[in-house]
Amino acid sequence: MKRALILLGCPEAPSQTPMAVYAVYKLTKMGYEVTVASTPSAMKLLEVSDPEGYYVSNKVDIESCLSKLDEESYDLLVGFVHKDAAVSYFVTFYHILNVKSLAVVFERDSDIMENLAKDIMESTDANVVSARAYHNPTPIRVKFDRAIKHLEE
Amino acid sequence: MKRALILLGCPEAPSQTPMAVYAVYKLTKMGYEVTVASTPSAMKLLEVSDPEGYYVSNKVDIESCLSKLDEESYDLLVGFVHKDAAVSYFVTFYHILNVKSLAVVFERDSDIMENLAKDIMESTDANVVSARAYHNPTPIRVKFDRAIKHLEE
Amino acid sequence: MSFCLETYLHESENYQILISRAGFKECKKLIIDHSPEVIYVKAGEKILGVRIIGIPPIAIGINEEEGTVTLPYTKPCYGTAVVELPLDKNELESIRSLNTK
Amino acid sequence: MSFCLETYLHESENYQILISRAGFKECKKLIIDHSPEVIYVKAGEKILGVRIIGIPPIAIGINEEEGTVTLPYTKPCYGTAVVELPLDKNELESIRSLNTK
Repeated sequence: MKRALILLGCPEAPSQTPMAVYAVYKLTKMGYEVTVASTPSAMKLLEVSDPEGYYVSNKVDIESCLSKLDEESYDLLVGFVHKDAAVSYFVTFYHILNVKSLAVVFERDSDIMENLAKDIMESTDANVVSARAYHNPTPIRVKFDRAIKHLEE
Repeated sequence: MKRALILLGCPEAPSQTPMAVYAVYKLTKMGYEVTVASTPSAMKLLEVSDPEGYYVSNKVDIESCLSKLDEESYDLLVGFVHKDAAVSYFVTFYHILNVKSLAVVFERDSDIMENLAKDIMESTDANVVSARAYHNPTPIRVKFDRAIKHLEE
Repeated sequence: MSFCLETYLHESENYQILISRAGFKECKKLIIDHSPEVIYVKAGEKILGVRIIGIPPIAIGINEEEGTVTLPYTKPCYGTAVVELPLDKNELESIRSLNTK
Repeated sequence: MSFCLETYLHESENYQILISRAGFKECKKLIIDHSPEVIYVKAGEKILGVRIIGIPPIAIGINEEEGTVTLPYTKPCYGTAVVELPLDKNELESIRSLNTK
Protein backbone atom coordinates (compact mmCIF):
# COMPACT_ATOMS: atom_id res chain seq x y z
CA MET A 1 0.00 0.00 0.00
CA LYS A 2 1.24 3.48 -0.85
CA ARG A 3 2.05 5.58 2.20
CA ALA A 4 1.51 9.35 2.43
CA LEU A 5 2.77 11.69 5.14
CA ILE A 6 0.90 14.93 5.82
CA LEU A 7 3.00 17.48 7.66
CA LEU A 8 1.13 20.14 9.62
CA GLY A 9 2.52 23.47 10.76
CA CYS A 10 1.64 25.56 13.78
CA PRO A 11 -2.14 25.25 14.21
CA GLU A 12 -2.62 29.02 14.25
CA ALA A 13 -4.23 29.14 10.80
CA PRO A 14 -7.98 28.42 11.11
CA SER A 15 -8.11 26.44 7.88
CA GLN A 16 -5.27 24.07 8.74
CA THR A 17 -7.20 21.48 10.79
CA PRO A 18 -10.17 21.37 8.37
CA MET A 19 -7.80 21.10 5.38
CA ALA A 20 -5.82 18.37 7.16
CA VAL A 21 -8.96 16.23 7.59
CA TYR A 22 -9.86 16.92 3.97
CA ALA A 23 -6.40 15.93 2.70
CA VAL A 24 -6.44 12.69 4.72
CA TYR A 25 -9.89 11.93 3.29
CA LYS A 26 -8.84 12.57 -0.32
CA LEU A 27 -5.56 10.66 -0.12
CA THR A 28 -7.22 7.72 1.66
CA LYS A 29 -9.79 7.55 -1.15
CA MET A 30 -6.89 7.51 -3.60
CA GLY A 31 -5.53 4.40 -1.92
CA TYR A 32 -2.89 5.86 0.37
CA GLU A 33 -2.31 4.85 3.95
CA VAL A 34 -2.09 8.33 5.44
CA THR A 35 -0.15 9.48 8.50
CA VAL A 36 -0.38 12.99 9.92
CA ALA A 37 2.70 14.45 11.65
CA SER A 38 2.08 17.48 13.82
CA THR A 39 2.71 19.27 17.10
CA PRO A 40 0.80 17.97 20.14
CA SER A 41 -1.66 20.90 19.95
CA ALA A 42 -2.37 20.37 16.26
CA MET A 43 -2.96 16.70 17.05
CA LYS A 44 -5.47 17.57 19.78
CA LEU A 45 -7.30 19.83 17.34
CA LEU A 46 -7.50 16.91 14.91
CA GLU A 47 -8.87 14.65 17.63
CA VAL A 48 -11.54 17.16 18.67
CA SER A 49 -12.36 17.67 15.01
CA ASP A 50 -12.86 13.95 14.36
CA PRO A 51 -14.02 12.55 17.71
CA GLU A 52 -14.73 9.04 16.40
CA GLY A 53 -11.57 8.86 14.29
CA TYR A 54 -13.74 8.40 11.23
CA TYR A 55 -11.34 10.27 8.93
CA VAL A 56 -7.92 10.31 10.60
CA SER A 57 -6.44 7.12 11.99
CA ASN A 58 -2.65 7.58 12.04
CA LYS A 59 -1.19 10.52 13.94
CA VAL A 60 2.42 10.98 15.02
CA ASP A 61 4.35 13.68 16.83
CA ILE A 62 6.34 15.75 14.35
CA GLU A 63 9.57 15.59 16.39
CA SER A 64 9.60 11.84 16.87
CA CYS A 65 8.53 11.35 13.25
CA LEU A 66 11.48 13.47 12.12
CA SER A 67 14.01 11.69 14.31
CA LYS A 68 13.00 8.27 12.90
CA LEU A 69 12.53 9.37 9.31
CA ASP A 70 14.47 7.59 6.55
CA GLU A 71 14.70 7.95 2.80
CA GLU A 72 11.47 6.63 1.26
CA SER A 73 9.73 5.94 4.60
CA TYR A 74 6.73 7.33 2.69
CA ASP A 75 5.79 7.52 -0.98
CA LEU A 76 4.29 10.99 -0.87
CA LEU A 77 4.87 14.06 1.29
CA VAL A 78 2.20 16.76 1.63
CA GLY A 79 3.10 19.75 3.80
CA PHE A 80 0.91 22.61 4.99
CA VAL A 81 2.92 25.81 5.13
CA HIS A 82 1.84 29.15 6.53
CA LYS A 83 4.92 30.20 8.50
CA ASP A 84 8.66 30.42 8.04
CA ALA A 85 9.19 27.47 10.41
CA ALA A 86 6.92 25.29 8.29
CA VAL A 87 9.10 25.98 5.24
CA SER A 88 12.13 24.74 7.21
CA TYR A 89 10.31 21.60 8.30
CA PHE A 90 8.90 20.85 4.85
CA VAL A 91 12.28 21.33 3.14
CA THR A 92 13.99 19.13 5.75
CA PHE A 93 11.41 16.34 5.42
CA TYR A 94 11.66 16.67 1.64
CA HIS A 95 15.44 16.22 1.60
CA ILE A 96 15.36 13.24 3.98
CA LEU A 97 12.47 11.42 2.26
CA ASN A 98 13.43 12.16 -1.31
CA VAL A 99 9.96 11.30 -2.71
CA LYS A 100 7.33 13.20 -4.66
CA SER A 101 6.10 16.09 -2.60
CA LEU A 102 3.45 18.78 -2.50
CA ALA A 103 3.63 21.97 -0.45
CA VAL A 104 0.28 23.66 0.25
CA VAL A 105 1.00 27.28 1.10
CA PHE A 106 -1.75 29.45 2.55
CA GLU A 107 -1.51 32.82 4.20
CA ARG A 108 -3.67 35.87 4.71
CA ASP A 109 -1.02 38.26 3.41
CA SER A 110 -0.14 37.75 -0.25
CA ASP A 111 3.46 39.01 0.03
CA ILE A 112 4.27 36.63 2.89
CA MET A 113 2.53 33.84 0.99
CA GLU A 114 4.62 34.44 -2.13
CA ASN A 115 7.84 34.49 -0.14
CA LEU A 116 7.02 31.20 1.57
CA ALA A 117 6.25 29.60 -1.80
CA LYS A 118 9.43 31.05 -3.35
CA ASP A 119 11.62 29.69 -0.54
CA ILE A 120 10.25 26.20 -1.12
CA MET A 121 10.61 26.35 -4.89
CA GLU A 122 14.21 27.53 -4.60
CA SER A 123 15.26 24.69 -2.31
CA THR A 124 13.22 21.69 -3.51
CA ASP A 125 11.67 20.20 -6.64
CA ALA A 126 8.36 19.81 -4.82
CA ASN A 127 5.05 20.84 -6.35
CA VAL A 128 3.89 24.03 -4.69
CA VAL A 129 0.33 25.37 -4.62
CA SER A 130 -0.51 28.57 -2.85
CA ALA A 131 -3.64 30.56 -2.16
CA ARG A 132 -4.59 33.46 0.01
CA ALA A 133 -6.70 31.69 2.58
CA TYR A 134 -7.77 32.80 5.95
CA HIS A 135 -11.45 32.31 6.68
CA ASN A 136 -12.56 30.70 3.48
CA PRO A 137 -10.84 27.39 2.64
CA THR A 138 -12.27 27.07 -0.87
CA PRO A 139 -9.38 28.56 -2.89
CA ILE A 140 -6.79 26.35 -1.24
CA ARG A 141 -9.04 23.27 -1.38
CA VAL A 142 -9.59 23.70 -5.12
CA LYS A 143 -5.85 24.07 -5.76
CA PHE A 144 -5.07 21.10 -3.53
CA ASP A 145 -7.55 18.94 -5.47
CA ARG A 146 -5.99 19.90 -8.79
CA ALA A 147 -2.41 19.33 -7.60
CA ILE A 148 -3.20 15.92 -6.10
CA LYS A 149 -4.93 14.83 -9.29
CA HIS A 150 -1.93 16.00 -11.28
CA LEU A 151 0.53 14.14 -9.01
CA GLU A 152 -1.27 10.89 -9.77
CA GLU A 153 -1.11 11.28 -13.55
CA MET B 1 -36.88 15.30 19.20
CA LYS B 2 -35.01 17.99 21.10
CA ARG B 3 -33.45 20.61 18.86
CA ALA B 4 -30.14 22.37 19.58
CA LEU B 5 -28.71 25.39 17.77
CA ILE B 6 -24.95 25.92 17.72
CA LEU B 7 -23.98 29.47 16.92
CA LEU B 8 -20.50 30.03 15.50
CA GLY B 9 -18.57 33.28 15.47
CA CYS B 10 -15.99 34.55 13.03
CA PRO B 11 -13.90 31.54 12.02
CA GLU B 12 -10.66 33.30 12.91
CA ALA B 13 -10.04 31.18 16.02
CA PRO B 14 -8.30 27.92 15.02
CA SER B 15 -10.18 25.85 17.60
CA GLN B 16 -13.66 26.97 16.52
CA THR B 17 -14.24 24.55 13.62
CA PRO B 18 -12.86 21.52 15.51
CA MET B 19 -14.90 22.44 18.62
CA ALA B 20 -18.01 22.93 16.45
CA VAL B 21 -17.72 19.38 15.08
CA TYR B 22 -17.11 18.11 18.58
CA ALA B 23 -20.15 19.93 20.00
CA VAL B 24 -22.41 18.60 17.22
CA TYR B 25 -21.10 15.11 17.93
CA LYS B 26 -21.70 15.35 21.69
CA LEU B 27 -25.16 16.90 21.42
CA THR B 28 -26.23 14.41 18.74
CA LYS B 29 -25.18 11.55 21.02
CA MET B 30 -27.30 13.16 23.75
CA GLY B 31 -30.34 12.92 21.48
CA TYR B 32 -30.47 16.41 20.04
CA GLU B 33 -31.15 17.23 16.43
CA VAL B 34 -28.35 19.76 15.96
CA THR B 35 -28.24 22.73 13.58
CA VAL B 36 -25.14 24.91 13.14
CA ALA B 37 -25.65 28.60 12.27
CA SER B 38 -22.61 30.40 10.92
CA THR B 39 -21.16 32.73 8.33
CA PRO B 40 -20.62 31.32 4.82
CA SER B 41 -16.85 30.97 5.45
CA ALA B 42 -17.32 29.15 8.74
CA MET B 43 -19.74 26.83 6.94
CA LYS B 44 -17.17 26.07 4.22
CA LEU B 45 -14.61 25.26 6.91
CA LEU B 46 -17.11 22.82 8.44
CA GLU B 47 -17.69 21.20 5.06
CA VAL B 48 -13.97 20.79 4.38
CA SER B 49 -13.54 19.46 7.91
CA ASP B 50 -16.23 16.82 7.48
CA PRO B 51 -16.19 15.99 3.76
CA GLU B 52 -18.68 13.12 4.00
CA GLY B 53 -21.03 14.95 6.38
CA TYR B 54 -20.49 12.19 8.89
CA TYR B 55 -20.78 14.51 11.89
CA VAL B 56 -22.59 17.66 10.78
CA SER B 57 -25.81 17.40 8.80
CA ASN B 58 -27.73 20.64 9.36
CA LYS B 59 -26.08 23.93 8.54
CA VAL B 60 -27.76 27.31 8.10
CA ASP B 61 -26.57 30.81 7.34
CA ILE B 62 -26.49 32.87 10.51
CA GLU B 63 -28.30 35.86 8.95
CA SER B 64 -31.19 33.90 7.49
CA CYS B 65 -31.40 31.83 10.68
CA LEU B 66 -31.68 35.03 12.71
CA SER B 67 -34.31 36.59 10.48
CA LYS B 68 -36.57 33.51 10.79
CA LEU B 69 -35.91 32.82 14.47
CA ASP B 70 -38.85 32.60 16.88
CA GLU B 71 -39.20 32.01 20.58
CA GLU B 72 -38.46 28.32 21.29
CA SER B 73 -37.52 27.46 17.68
CA TYR B 74 -34.85 25.41 19.48
CA ASP B 75 -34.63 23.80 22.91
CA LEU B 76 -30.97 24.60 23.52
CA LEU B 77 -28.63 27.35 22.34
CA VAL B 78 -24.86 26.88 22.38
CA GLY B 79 -22.76 29.82 21.22
CA PHE B 80 -19.03 30.02 20.55
CA VAL B 81 -17.73 33.42 21.51
CA HIS B 82 -14.27 34.83 20.91
CA LYS B 83 -15.05 38.34 19.71
CA ASP B 84 -17.21 41.28 20.71
CA ALA B 85 -19.54 40.67 17.73
CA ALA B 86 -20.15 37.09 18.88
CA VAL B 87 -21.33 38.41 22.27
CA SER B 88 -23.87 40.60 20.47
CA TYR B 89 -25.09 37.70 18.33
CA PHE B 90 -25.29 35.27 21.26
CA VAL B 91 -27.18 37.72 23.47
CA THR B 92 -29.59 38.52 20.62
CA PHE B 93 -30.27 34.83 19.85
CA TYR B 94 -30.66 34.22 23.59
CA HIS B 95 -33.30 36.92 24.00
CA ILE B 96 -35.27 35.82 20.94
CA LEU B 97 -35.19 32.08 21.71
CA ASN B 98 -35.66 32.31 25.46
CA VAL B 99 -34.41 28.74 26.10
CA LYS B 100 -31.59 27.22 28.13
CA SER B 101 -28.30 28.43 26.76
CA LEU B 102 -24.57 27.90 27.03
CA ALA B 103 -21.90 30.35 25.93
CA VAL B 104 -18.46 28.87 25.27
CA VAL B 105 -15.93 31.69 25.50
CA PHE B 106 -12.38 31.14 24.31
CA GLU B 107 -9.68 33.64 23.65
CA ARG B 108 -5.90 33.81 23.65
CA ASP B 109 -5.80 36.88 25.89
CA SER B 110 -7.22 36.31 29.36
CA ASP B 111 -8.37 39.93 29.93
CA ILE B 112 -10.34 39.97 26.68
CA MET B 113 -11.74 36.55 27.52
CA GLU B 114 -12.95 37.69 30.93
CA ASN B 115 -14.60 40.78 29.48
CA LEU B 116 -16.46 38.74 26.87
CA ALA B 117 -17.70 36.35 29.58
CA LYS B 118 -18.69 39.24 31.86
CA ASP B 119 -20.70 40.95 29.10
CA ILE B 120 -22.69 37.75 28.55
CA MET B 121 -23.30 37.13 32.24
CA GLU B 122 -24.52 40.69 32.75
CA SER B 123 -27.06 40.52 29.97
CA THR B 124 -28.35 36.93 30.04
CA ASP B 125 -28.99 34.03 32.43
CA ALA B 126 -27.03 31.70 30.16
CA ASN B 127 -24.43 29.29 31.45
CA VAL B 128 -21.00 30.60 30.57
CA VAL B 129 -17.79 28.58 30.38
CA SER B 130 -14.52 30.18 29.42
CA ALA B 131 -10.97 29.04 28.86
CA ARG B 132 -7.84 30.49 27.41
CA ALA B 133 -7.62 28.52 24.20
CA TYR B 134 -5.68 29.19 21.13
CA HIS B 135 -3.74 26.23 19.81
CA ASN B 136 -4.74 23.60 22.31
CA PRO B 137 -8.49 22.87 22.46
CA THR B 138 -8.33 20.64 25.56
CA PRO B 139 -9.18 23.22 28.27
CA ILE B 140 -12.26 24.44 26.45
CA ARG B 141 -13.33 20.92 25.47
CA VAL B 142 -13.17 19.74 29.08
CA LYS B 143 -15.22 22.72 30.30
CA PHE B 144 -17.72 22.24 27.49
CA ASP B 145 -18.18 18.56 28.44
CA ARG B 146 -18.80 19.47 32.08
CA ALA B 147 -21.25 22.25 31.26
CA ILE B 148 -23.26 20.12 28.83
CA LYS B 149 -23.49 17.31 31.37
CA HIS B 150 -24.64 19.80 33.98
CA LEU B 151 -27.30 21.28 31.63
CA GLU B 152 -28.88 17.84 31.26
CA GLU B 153 -29.16 17.20 34.99
CA MET C 1 -41.63 45.11 4.19
CA SER C 2 -41.34 48.23 2.06
CA PHE C 3 -37.77 48.89 3.12
CA CYS C 4 -34.86 46.55 3.84
CA LEU C 5 -31.73 47.84 5.51
CA GLU C 6 -29.44 45.25 3.90
CA THR C 7 -30.64 46.05 0.40
CA TYR C 8 -30.48 49.75 1.14
CA LEU C 9 -26.85 49.57 2.29
CA HIS C 10 -25.94 47.59 -0.81
CA GLU C 11 -27.76 49.75 -3.31
CA SER C 12 -27.74 53.27 -1.96
CA GLU C 13 -24.96 55.68 -1.18
CA ASN C 14 -27.24 57.94 0.78
CA TYR C 15 -26.04 56.93 4.24
CA GLN C 16 -23.15 57.66 6.55
CA ILE C 17 -21.01 55.20 8.45
CA LEU C 18 -20.03 56.98 11.67
CA ILE C 19 -17.70 54.20 12.85
CA SER C 20 -16.94 50.66 11.72
CA ARG C 21 -15.18 47.51 12.95
CA ALA C 22 -15.79 48.73 16.50
CA GLY C 23 -16.99 47.20 19.76
CA PHE C 24 -20.67 47.21 20.69
CA LYS C 25 -20.28 49.49 23.73
CA GLU C 26 -18.27 52.07 21.83
CA CYS C 27 -21.01 52.12 19.18
CA LYS C 28 -23.74 52.51 21.78
CA LYS C 29 -21.96 55.49 23.32
CA LEU C 30 -21.47 57.08 19.90
CA ILE C 31 -25.18 56.71 19.05
CA ILE C 32 -26.16 58.33 22.36
CA ASP C 33 -23.67 61.20 21.97
CA HIS C 34 -24.55 61.78 18.33
CA SER C 35 -28.34 61.76 18.47
CA PRO C 36 -30.75 64.47 19.72
CA GLU C 37 -33.25 61.73 20.65
CA VAL C 38 -32.45 58.17 21.74
CA ILE C 39 -34.83 55.25 22.12
CA TYR C 40 -33.97 51.81 23.52
CA VAL C 41 -35.11 48.58 21.93
CA LYS C 42 -34.96 44.85 22.69
CA ALA C 43 -32.26 42.65 21.14
CA GLY C 44 -33.56 41.08 17.93
CA GLU C 45 -36.19 43.78 17.34
CA LYS C 46 -36.86 44.17 13.60
CA ILE C 47 -36.03 47.62 12.29
CA LEU C 48 -36.15 48.31 8.54
CA GLY C 49 -36.54 44.58 7.88
CA VAL C 50 -33.43 43.55 9.79
CA ARG C 51 -33.09 42.23 13.32
CA ILE C 52 -31.05 44.57 15.48
CA ILE C 53 -28.12 42.73 17.06
CA GLY C 54 -26.58 43.68 20.38
CA ILE C 55 -26.79 43.80 24.14
CA PRO C 56 -30.15 45.18 25.29
CA PRO C 57 -31.27 47.82 25.83
CA ILE C 58 -29.96 48.75 22.38
CA ALA C 59 -29.73 52.48 21.70
CA ILE C 60 -31.22 53.78 18.43
CA GLY C 61 -30.72 57.45 17.59
CA ILE C 62 -33.39 59.62 15.99
CA ASN C 63 -32.84 63.04 14.47
CA GLU C 64 -36.30 64.44 13.76
CA GLU C 65 -34.99 67.65 12.16
CA GLU C 66 -32.61 65.90 9.73
CA GLY C 67 -35.05 63.01 9.27
CA THR C 68 -32.44 60.35 10.04
CA VAL C 69 -32.08 57.26 12.20
CA THR C 70 -28.75 56.06 13.64
CA LEU C 71 -28.33 52.39 14.47
CA PRO C 72 -25.76 49.67 15.16
CA TYR C 73 -25.06 47.10 12.48
CA THR C 74 -23.09 43.97 13.45
CA LYS C 75 -21.40 41.28 11.35
CA PRO C 76 -19.62 38.28 12.92
CA CYS C 77 -16.22 38.99 11.33
CA TYR C 78 -16.33 42.77 11.06
CA GLY C 79 -17.62 43.82 14.46
CA THR C 80 -20.13 46.61 14.85
CA ALA C 81 -20.63 49.69 12.69
CA VAL C 82 -22.88 52.67 13.31
CA VAL C 83 -24.97 53.73 10.31
CA GLU C 84 -27.02 56.93 9.94
CA LEU C 85 -29.57 57.03 7.15
CA PRO C 86 -32.52 59.17 6.04
CA LEU C 87 -36.08 57.94 6.65
CA ASP C 88 -39.68 58.95 6.01
CA LYS C 89 -41.57 60.52 8.90
CA ASN C 90 -43.87 57.51 9.31
CA GLU C 91 -40.92 55.11 9.36
CA LEU C 92 -39.35 57.21 12.12
CA GLU C 93 -42.64 57.01 13.97
CA SER C 94 -42.80 53.21 13.74
CA ILE C 95 -39.23 52.94 15.07
CA ARG C 96 -40.11 55.30 17.93
CA SER C 97 -42.96 52.99 18.89
CA LEU C 98 -40.43 50.22 19.69
CA ASN C 99 -39.04 52.20 22.63
CA THR C 100 -39.00 50.10 25.79
CA LYS C 101 -38.20 52.88 28.24
CA MET D 1 24.39 9.05 21.58
CA SER D 2 26.38 10.49 24.47
CA PHE D 3 24.85 13.94 24.10
CA CYS D 4 21.35 15.07 23.20
CA LEU D 5 20.67 18.70 22.36
CA GLU D 6 17.03 18.61 23.48
CA THR D 7 17.92 17.19 26.90
CA TYR D 8 20.82 19.61 27.21
CA LEU D 9 18.63 22.65 26.53
CA HIS D 10 16.10 21.43 29.08
CA GLU D 11 18.58 20.57 31.81
CA SER D 12 21.50 22.92 31.46
CA GLU D 13 21.80 26.67 31.70
CA ASN D 14 25.22 26.66 30.11
CA TYR D 15 24.13 27.94 26.71
CA GLN D 16 23.25 31.22 25.09
CA ILE D 17 20.27 32.04 22.91
CA LEU D 18 21.50 34.65 20.44
CA ILE D 19 18.07 35.23 18.88
CA SER D 20 14.69 33.55 19.13
CA ARG D 21 11.30 33.48 17.35
CA ALA D 22 13.09 34.61 14.20
CA GLY D 23 13.05 33.66 10.55
CA PHE D 24 15.41 31.04 9.16
CA LYS D 25 17.36 33.43 6.90
CA GLU D 26 17.92 35.94 9.67
CA CYS D 27 19.26 33.13 11.84
CA LYS D 28 21.58 31.91 9.09
CA LYS D 29 23.04 35.40 8.65
CA LEU D 30 23.54 35.75 12.40
CA ILE D 31 25.38 32.42 12.62
CA ILE D 32 27.69 33.44 9.75
CA ASP D 33 28.36 36.90 11.21
CA HIS D 34 28.87 35.58 14.72
CA SER D 35 31.18 32.63 14.09
CA PRO D 36 34.93 32.59 13.28
CA GLU D 37 34.41 29.33 11.36
CA VAL D 38 31.30 28.25 9.48
CA ILE D 39 30.48 24.85 8.02
CA TYR D 40 27.45 23.95 5.91
CA VAL D 41 25.40 20.82 6.41
CA LYS D 42 22.49 19.03 4.73
CA ALA D 43 18.93 19.50 5.99
CA GLY D 44 18.06 16.75 8.45
CA GLU D 45 21.69 16.07 9.42
CA LYS D 46 21.90 14.77 12.98
CA ILE D 47 23.94 17.01 15.25
CA LEU D 48 24.09 16.31 18.99
CA GLY D 49 21.32 13.75 18.59
CA VAL D 50 18.87 16.10 16.90
CA ARG D 51 18.07 16.56 13.24
CA ILE D 52 18.95 20.05 12.06
CA ILE D 53 15.95 21.72 10.44
CA GLY D 54 16.18 24.35 7.74
CA ILE D 55 16.90 25.22 4.15
CA PRO D 56 20.17 23.67 2.96
CA PRO D 57 23.02 24.42 3.00
CA ILE D 58 22.47 25.07 6.72
CA ALA D 59 25.18 27.16 8.39
CA ILE D 60 26.67 25.86 11.64
CA GLY D 61 29.13 28.10 13.48
CA ILE D 62 32.25 26.80 15.23
CA ASN D 63 34.41 28.76 17.66
CA GLU D 64 37.52 26.66 18.26
CA GLU D 65 39.00 29.08 20.80
CA GLU D 66 35.88 29.31 22.96
CA GLY D 67 35.05 25.65 22.32
CA THR D 68 31.48 26.39 21.23
CA VAL D 69 29.10 25.48 18.41
CA THR D 70 26.34 27.81 17.16
CA LEU D 71 23.31 26.29 15.45
CA PRO D 72 19.72 26.96 14.42
CA TYR D 73 16.91 25.37 16.38
CA THR D 74 13.40 25.40 14.90
CA LYS D 75 9.99 24.66 16.42
CA PRO D 76 6.73 24.78 14.38
CA CYS D 77 5.04 27.42 16.52
CA TYR D 78 8.04 29.40 17.75
CA GLY D 79 10.08 29.87 14.62
CA THR D 80 13.86 29.57 14.65
CA ALA D 81 16.29 30.35 17.45
CA VAL D 82 20.09 30.42 17.36
CA VAL D 83 21.78 28.59 20.22
CA GLU D 84 25.47 28.68 21.15
CA LEU D 85 26.75 25.98 23.49
CA PRO D 86 30.07 24.59 24.72
CA LEU D 87 31.34 21.30 23.35
CA ASP D 88 34.24 18.88 23.74
CA LYS D 89 37.00 19.06 21.16
CA ASN D 90 36.10 15.66 19.65
CA GLU D 91 32.43 16.63 19.37
CA LEU D 92 33.47 19.77 17.49
CA GLU D 93 35.56 17.57 15.23
CA SER D 94 32.65 15.24 14.43
CA ILE D 95 30.44 18.23 13.57
CA ARG D 96 33.19 19.62 11.33
CA SER D 97 33.24 16.34 9.43
CA LEU D 98 29.64 16.99 8.27
CA ASN D 99 30.73 19.95 6.16
CA THR D 100 29.48 19.65 2.58
CA LYS D 101 31.49 22.50 1.09
